[in-house]
Amino acid sequence: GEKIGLLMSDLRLERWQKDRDLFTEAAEALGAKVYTQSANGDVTTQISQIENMISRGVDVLVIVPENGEVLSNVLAEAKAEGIKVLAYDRLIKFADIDLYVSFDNIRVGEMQAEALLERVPTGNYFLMGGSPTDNNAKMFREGQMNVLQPAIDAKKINIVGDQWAMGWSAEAALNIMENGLTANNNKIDAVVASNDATAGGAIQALEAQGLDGKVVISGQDADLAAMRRIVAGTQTMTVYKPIASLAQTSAQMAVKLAKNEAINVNGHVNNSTKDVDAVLLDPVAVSKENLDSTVIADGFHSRDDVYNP
Amino acid sequence: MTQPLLEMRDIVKSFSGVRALNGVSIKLARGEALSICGENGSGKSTLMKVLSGVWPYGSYEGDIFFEGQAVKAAGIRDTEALGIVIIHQELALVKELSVLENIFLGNELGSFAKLNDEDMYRRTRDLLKRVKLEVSPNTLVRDLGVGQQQLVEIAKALNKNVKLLILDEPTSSLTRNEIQILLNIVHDLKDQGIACIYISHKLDEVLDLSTWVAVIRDGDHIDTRSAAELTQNDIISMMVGRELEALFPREVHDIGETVLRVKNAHAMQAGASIPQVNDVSFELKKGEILGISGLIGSGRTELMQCIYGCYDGRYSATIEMQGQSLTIRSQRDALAAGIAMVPEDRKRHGIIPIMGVGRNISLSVLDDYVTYLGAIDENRETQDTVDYIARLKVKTASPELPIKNLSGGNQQKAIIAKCLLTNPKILILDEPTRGIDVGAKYEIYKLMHALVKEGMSIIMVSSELPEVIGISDRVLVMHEGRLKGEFDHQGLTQEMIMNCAIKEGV
Amino acid sequence: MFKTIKTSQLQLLAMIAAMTIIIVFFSIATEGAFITPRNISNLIRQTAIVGVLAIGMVFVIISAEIDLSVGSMMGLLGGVAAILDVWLHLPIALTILVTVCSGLVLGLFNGWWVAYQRVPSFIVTLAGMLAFRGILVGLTDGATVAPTSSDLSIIGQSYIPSGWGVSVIGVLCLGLIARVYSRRKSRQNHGIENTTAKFEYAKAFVVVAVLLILLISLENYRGIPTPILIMGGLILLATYIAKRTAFGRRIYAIGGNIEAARMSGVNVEWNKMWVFGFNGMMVAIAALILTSRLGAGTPSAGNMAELDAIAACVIGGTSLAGGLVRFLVPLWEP
Amino acid sequence: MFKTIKTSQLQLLAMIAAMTIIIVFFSIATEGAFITPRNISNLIRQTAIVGVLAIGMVFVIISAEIDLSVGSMMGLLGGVAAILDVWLHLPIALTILVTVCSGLVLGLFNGWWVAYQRVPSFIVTLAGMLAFRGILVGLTDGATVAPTSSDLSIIGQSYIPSGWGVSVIGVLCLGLIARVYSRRKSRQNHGIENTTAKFEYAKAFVVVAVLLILLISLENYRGIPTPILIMGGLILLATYIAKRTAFGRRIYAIGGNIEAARMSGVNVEWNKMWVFGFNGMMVAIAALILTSRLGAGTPSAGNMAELDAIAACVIGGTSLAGGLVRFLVPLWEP
Ligand SMILES: Nc1ncnc2c1ncn2[C@@H]1O[C@H](COP(=O)(O)OP(=O)(O)OP(=O)(O)O)[C@@H](O)[C@H]1O
Ligand SMILES: Nc1ncnc2c1ncn2[C@@H]1O[C@H](COP(=O)(O)OP(=O)(O)OP(=O)(O)O)[C@@H](O)[C@H]1O
Ligand SMILES: [Mg+2]
Ligand SMILES: [Mg+2]
Repeated sequence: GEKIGLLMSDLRLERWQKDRDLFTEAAEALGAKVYTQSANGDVTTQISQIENMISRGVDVLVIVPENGEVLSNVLAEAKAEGIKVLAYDRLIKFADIDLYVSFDNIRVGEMQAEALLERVPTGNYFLMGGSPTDNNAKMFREGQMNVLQPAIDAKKINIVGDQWAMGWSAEAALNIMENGLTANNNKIDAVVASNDATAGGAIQALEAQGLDGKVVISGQDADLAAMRRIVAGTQTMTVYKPIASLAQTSAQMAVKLAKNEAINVNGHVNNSTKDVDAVLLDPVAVSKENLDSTVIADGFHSRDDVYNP
Repeated sequence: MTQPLLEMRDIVKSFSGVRALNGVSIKLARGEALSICGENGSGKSTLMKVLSGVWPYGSYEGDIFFEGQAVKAAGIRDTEALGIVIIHQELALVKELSVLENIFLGNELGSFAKLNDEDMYRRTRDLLKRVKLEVSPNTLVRDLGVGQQQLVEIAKALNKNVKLLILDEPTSSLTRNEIQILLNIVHDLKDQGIACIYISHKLDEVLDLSTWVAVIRDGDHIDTRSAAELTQNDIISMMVGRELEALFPREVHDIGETVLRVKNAHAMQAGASIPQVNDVSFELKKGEILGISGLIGSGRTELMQCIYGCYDGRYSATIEMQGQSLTIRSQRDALAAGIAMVPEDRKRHGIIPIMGVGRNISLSVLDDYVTYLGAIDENRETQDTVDYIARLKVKTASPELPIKNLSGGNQQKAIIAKCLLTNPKILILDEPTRGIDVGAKYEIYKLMHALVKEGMSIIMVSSELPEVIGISDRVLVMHEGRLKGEFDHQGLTQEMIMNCAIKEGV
Repeated sequence: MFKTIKTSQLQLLAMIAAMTIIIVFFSIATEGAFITPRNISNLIRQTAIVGVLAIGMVFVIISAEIDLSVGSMMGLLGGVAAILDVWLHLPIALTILVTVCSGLVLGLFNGWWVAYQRVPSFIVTLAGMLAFRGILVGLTDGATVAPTSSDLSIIGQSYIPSGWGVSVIGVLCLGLIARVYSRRKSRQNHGIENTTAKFEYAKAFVVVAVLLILLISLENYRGIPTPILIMGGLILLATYIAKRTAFGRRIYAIGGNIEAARMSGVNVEWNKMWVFGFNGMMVAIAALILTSRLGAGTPSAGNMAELDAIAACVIGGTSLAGGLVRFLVPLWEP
Repeated sequence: MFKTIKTSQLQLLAMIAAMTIIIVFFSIATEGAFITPRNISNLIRQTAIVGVLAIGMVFVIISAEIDLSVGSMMGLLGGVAAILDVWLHLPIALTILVTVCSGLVLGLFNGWWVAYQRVPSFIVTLAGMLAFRGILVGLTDGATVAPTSSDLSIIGQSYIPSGWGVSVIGVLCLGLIARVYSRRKSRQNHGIENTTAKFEYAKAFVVVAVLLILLISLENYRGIPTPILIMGGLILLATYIAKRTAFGRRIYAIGGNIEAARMSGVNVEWNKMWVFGFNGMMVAIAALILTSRLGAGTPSAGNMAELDAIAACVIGGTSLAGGLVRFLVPLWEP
């Protein structure tokens, strides 16, 4: 069958382990063989792994780039060998890639901000960004600001803090939130957290002040811990990106690329080299109300896990 | 004295308020040798460190003139450029480098980009021949014994452009033969018009070599006199401030039955199959001082290490103590069995430099002071260490002073105190009086006699023949790892020991 | 008869000066927010984890070794604590016990390789750094283990009730003054000259003053944070071990000159192994505080924490060269 | 006349055995993919960056210091190179020159603090680690600087044309044998006893054979990768400095016994500072290779690379204690 090289940025996180399992399952069901490697968050390791995949003679490279801007040289080599490249979830810039499959990251940021604004139309907002070196973190912020800016201009809401949590670390978020609460005398009504890990850290700080459940806070990834917090009422929402559909779509596309079959795309994204064919999937905003019909119905988490920790 | 080569005037040097030198002046002309005598800690090394620039200009008071010029050295390189070369009391060799590399360190031959190893090799070989050291220039210094290292130091000094050579206790780790070699070298240098400053506790050498003898006591300059008009006893009384009745107090010991029996000791050099100790058996009796003599490298230290369980190559020995057979696999086993050892290489095996004197002394017996919760009873500990500091007359500003700041001789006394505190049945002393002044030596000898009277047994390895003869009840002589002879002290002479130590065959 | 050495006066002044500068600088930089009681409480609470790690690391460094695995080990042990609490619902006491024992075992394991197998500690703990992180990911499948029970939260997030705090600090201050007094007494008995009484009491007074100011600020917010109390207790314990026990003395000797220590009958291997064991327990306690603070065990927890811990030690005065400076907290030197 | 020691025979055997085992193991584990020429080319290309860092680090470690800042410094210098190339469009030669000089300056700066200000290298370079990373983020605003020019790509991604490679290796092999011969000759002339001719030539033969096998595999793919050629050249240079110059010898002395070195009139401070300077240049070269490979300067580049470099040194035989083992590449010992 077709050989697919799956290059993950960091398998140490729950999220990416799920991606790997779903992708491998779907691709092998289509008769392909998948080789997986994880760069554990290091760009040079990832490049080496791509080179090793090329010398293994794979047909398609499916890459979750650790840093999407540094793969131009190594992908030029892949191209020279006639290997197809699919950017998975994160865009790869400055390189001639064949396909980009992802959720719309700006849309994720918009959903987060919309959910909060709906519940707290006026008040003090605290922005808890993701890792300052992650391009996606900036796209989330862009989406958030798309929604928040009109309210700021209308003086309805007030941004009282704007910080980035290095490495998406919960501990960093906890310290940032503690200091933020101190600086504002606890007068914070909403926290725009970009993912569930940082939301978890921030909620610990809120809880210490008895503010958990009173301050609205967003998230992303639909981690199990976050689902439980949503049930408990301490986290307002998370953005669920049905990873299953991302993984399965990508697997199908990868096999098609390998077989040189035509692909239905629903958009184009410019990556500074060309307009890349893209398949952009829709994320889902999840709150207490719709969690049964989305996350649990999809089998992403079991009902038991979520409701009976 | 016409134009003196060197003049030091009223040198004062203090360490954090304590005066180590209190206005010392010396003078020296070309071709002369000046000996500096004084008790341990009297300030001899400090004076030489001032002269050689280790303590830079400004950190002391007083003036130094060399060849009529005032010397204001910022470091040792400045004085070396003038032709003042010093061999320090504590060896200053890099153990990881070879003999050749050490000798030329800082003065490498060749251009910036490329060393001239061939020339350096040839010169090193000549220098080694001159100091009669038979090792390859490429041997690593760490593989040499202390005495051999001392010879390398001398070769290194000879390699420099020297006008004034300072030797700070060069012979403390040498045996008679090497001392003779060294003395000859110094005589040669004098004849060539080179001046020497010589520091030693061995007064016969002092009188043999020097033109002048200067005596320092507690940092005070006592007097400088022509060597010709002095006897050993004059020097001693100037140093100590009183007369000593005899250099080696002889006392009759009440020798009992055998306490230690060593059978068939063998030791192989680490990483090779050259025997260092070859089938040695001997006995030690209760209340006896057993002297062990021999040339450097004859394996005496190794034999002691086998007994103390710290030889780091392959070795085997059957050891019986009071009739019971013992297995000693480590220093701890030895200490537990009642054997203590004062090691030969003080700096490497003896002291914990940054720890206080008192804590160094109590290190081996910490368990005795442990009360509740693993805590040390500091009261009792301080009591004991202060006692021993007083008993052995260790000269220190405080028991809390890091031991590295003590003079060499006083460090040695502190290590002996450490061993005594373990209250051993058998005390092994490897070169116990190395670098110790006559007064202190006398004290140590008296102490040894007192200990033996209390029922302790002592093994003393020593390269000083008068000491071996003067103190021991019985003397063993080693040669190339084998036991070559056994003598009673009665009627024993230095010649008898030397003959036995050098002679090949049975 | 003897004199004491007097470098510590300078040290004291330097510390006071440094503290003043830092406080003034941050007060200006944050327009006064820095010296609010709440912010002081935050600040010292946030240093508790690194502080506890540094306590163990100091011992390792004094014995002239290094431990690069503490960050990963803290992550792993934090994960273990979370699993015990969240998945297995063990009672809190058991969770603490198992975690601390695991820390001890991991530490001893590191130490065994270093001491008995003579593998350089750098290599052993570098391997540990990778391995522990790997085990953590394996155990949790990369997932965040949450939410922890409210019992576990006490360790990292609670405060000591007012009255208690006052008494703890009171006892500390009295103890300190008593110790200064008894030490002077014993020195006098042995004929060692004392530094001037004025100076020693001035020093003790500064310590008492700092403690009281801290206490007042903390009481003004919510009381003494539990992790700070834990750290304080551990510092006292560590100071005690380092300065008053045979174990501490021996470690110091090993770091100073390992061969001489061996010649003096110190069981070098055993003591070294236990240094790592002790370090492991400290890491476990830090891990418990971390998990309690985060309310979760996460696979990336403790990343790079080894560097913070080492930096804290080095800046706090332990020299990497081993055993050069002996005090974790110079102010505590009595 | 004198004897030479023959431990190196064992060393040689051990190395050959270790290499064989590794090759066999990986060949099986990867179903034969391991020993394809292409994979060999990949493998040694991927070690080039750490290799170059390790060359500089070896000198630092031999002088009994440590440099924790190399990872951040490599990131910063890589960023500088990318900025020069991408934003300022400087010609490649100028980019290289400016980067290497910046490396030298940063290294000397570290070294100045260590040598003349006597701040422990651990602290200086830990501060450097944080500062350099901060400067990099400041310079680039946390963004990736890309794409680099095709000229810059040559450094990290190109191959030496076939003919050239053969001649380079050929010259190396001839040079090696000539050196063995001339050394034997000169030893004979000076009456130094030689190891048996058989052994010396056998050693040279093994080296030649390994080089040739490598050459053949590499030629079978695309030729010798440029970064490997750079690394090889630097290893030769470093070996030369370490073994044949006064600077190298003095560094050993400083690492072995700094007091003795000072007593022997070695300018300890100057030499130490230049060790860091040399290290800085090596970091700059590694940074150029890195940026060229990435085709970009990124703020996270070189993260943790200091640990890899130190590990490579430690495993490669330099003792952390400094100067215990003197061979950078045991096989190259002539
Ligand atoms: N760096 C130092 N700090 C503090 N005190 C010192 C230092 N160096 C030497 N001393 C003290 O200065 C005094 C003189 O020491 P010095 O080494 O000159 O004695 P010495 O005459 O050479 O003795 P020895 O015969 O034992 O070698 C001693 O009391 C010693 O403790
Ligand atoms: N680590 C070593 N490697 C190689 N040779 C060594 C080593 N240690 C000692 N030697 C050699 O072993 C021999 C015996 O050494 P040692 O000096 O300990 O004997 P000794 O009889 O105690 O002499 P002394 O105490 O008078 O110096 C010497 O020739 C010395 O060079
Ligand atoms: Mg002296
Ligand atoms: Mg000996």
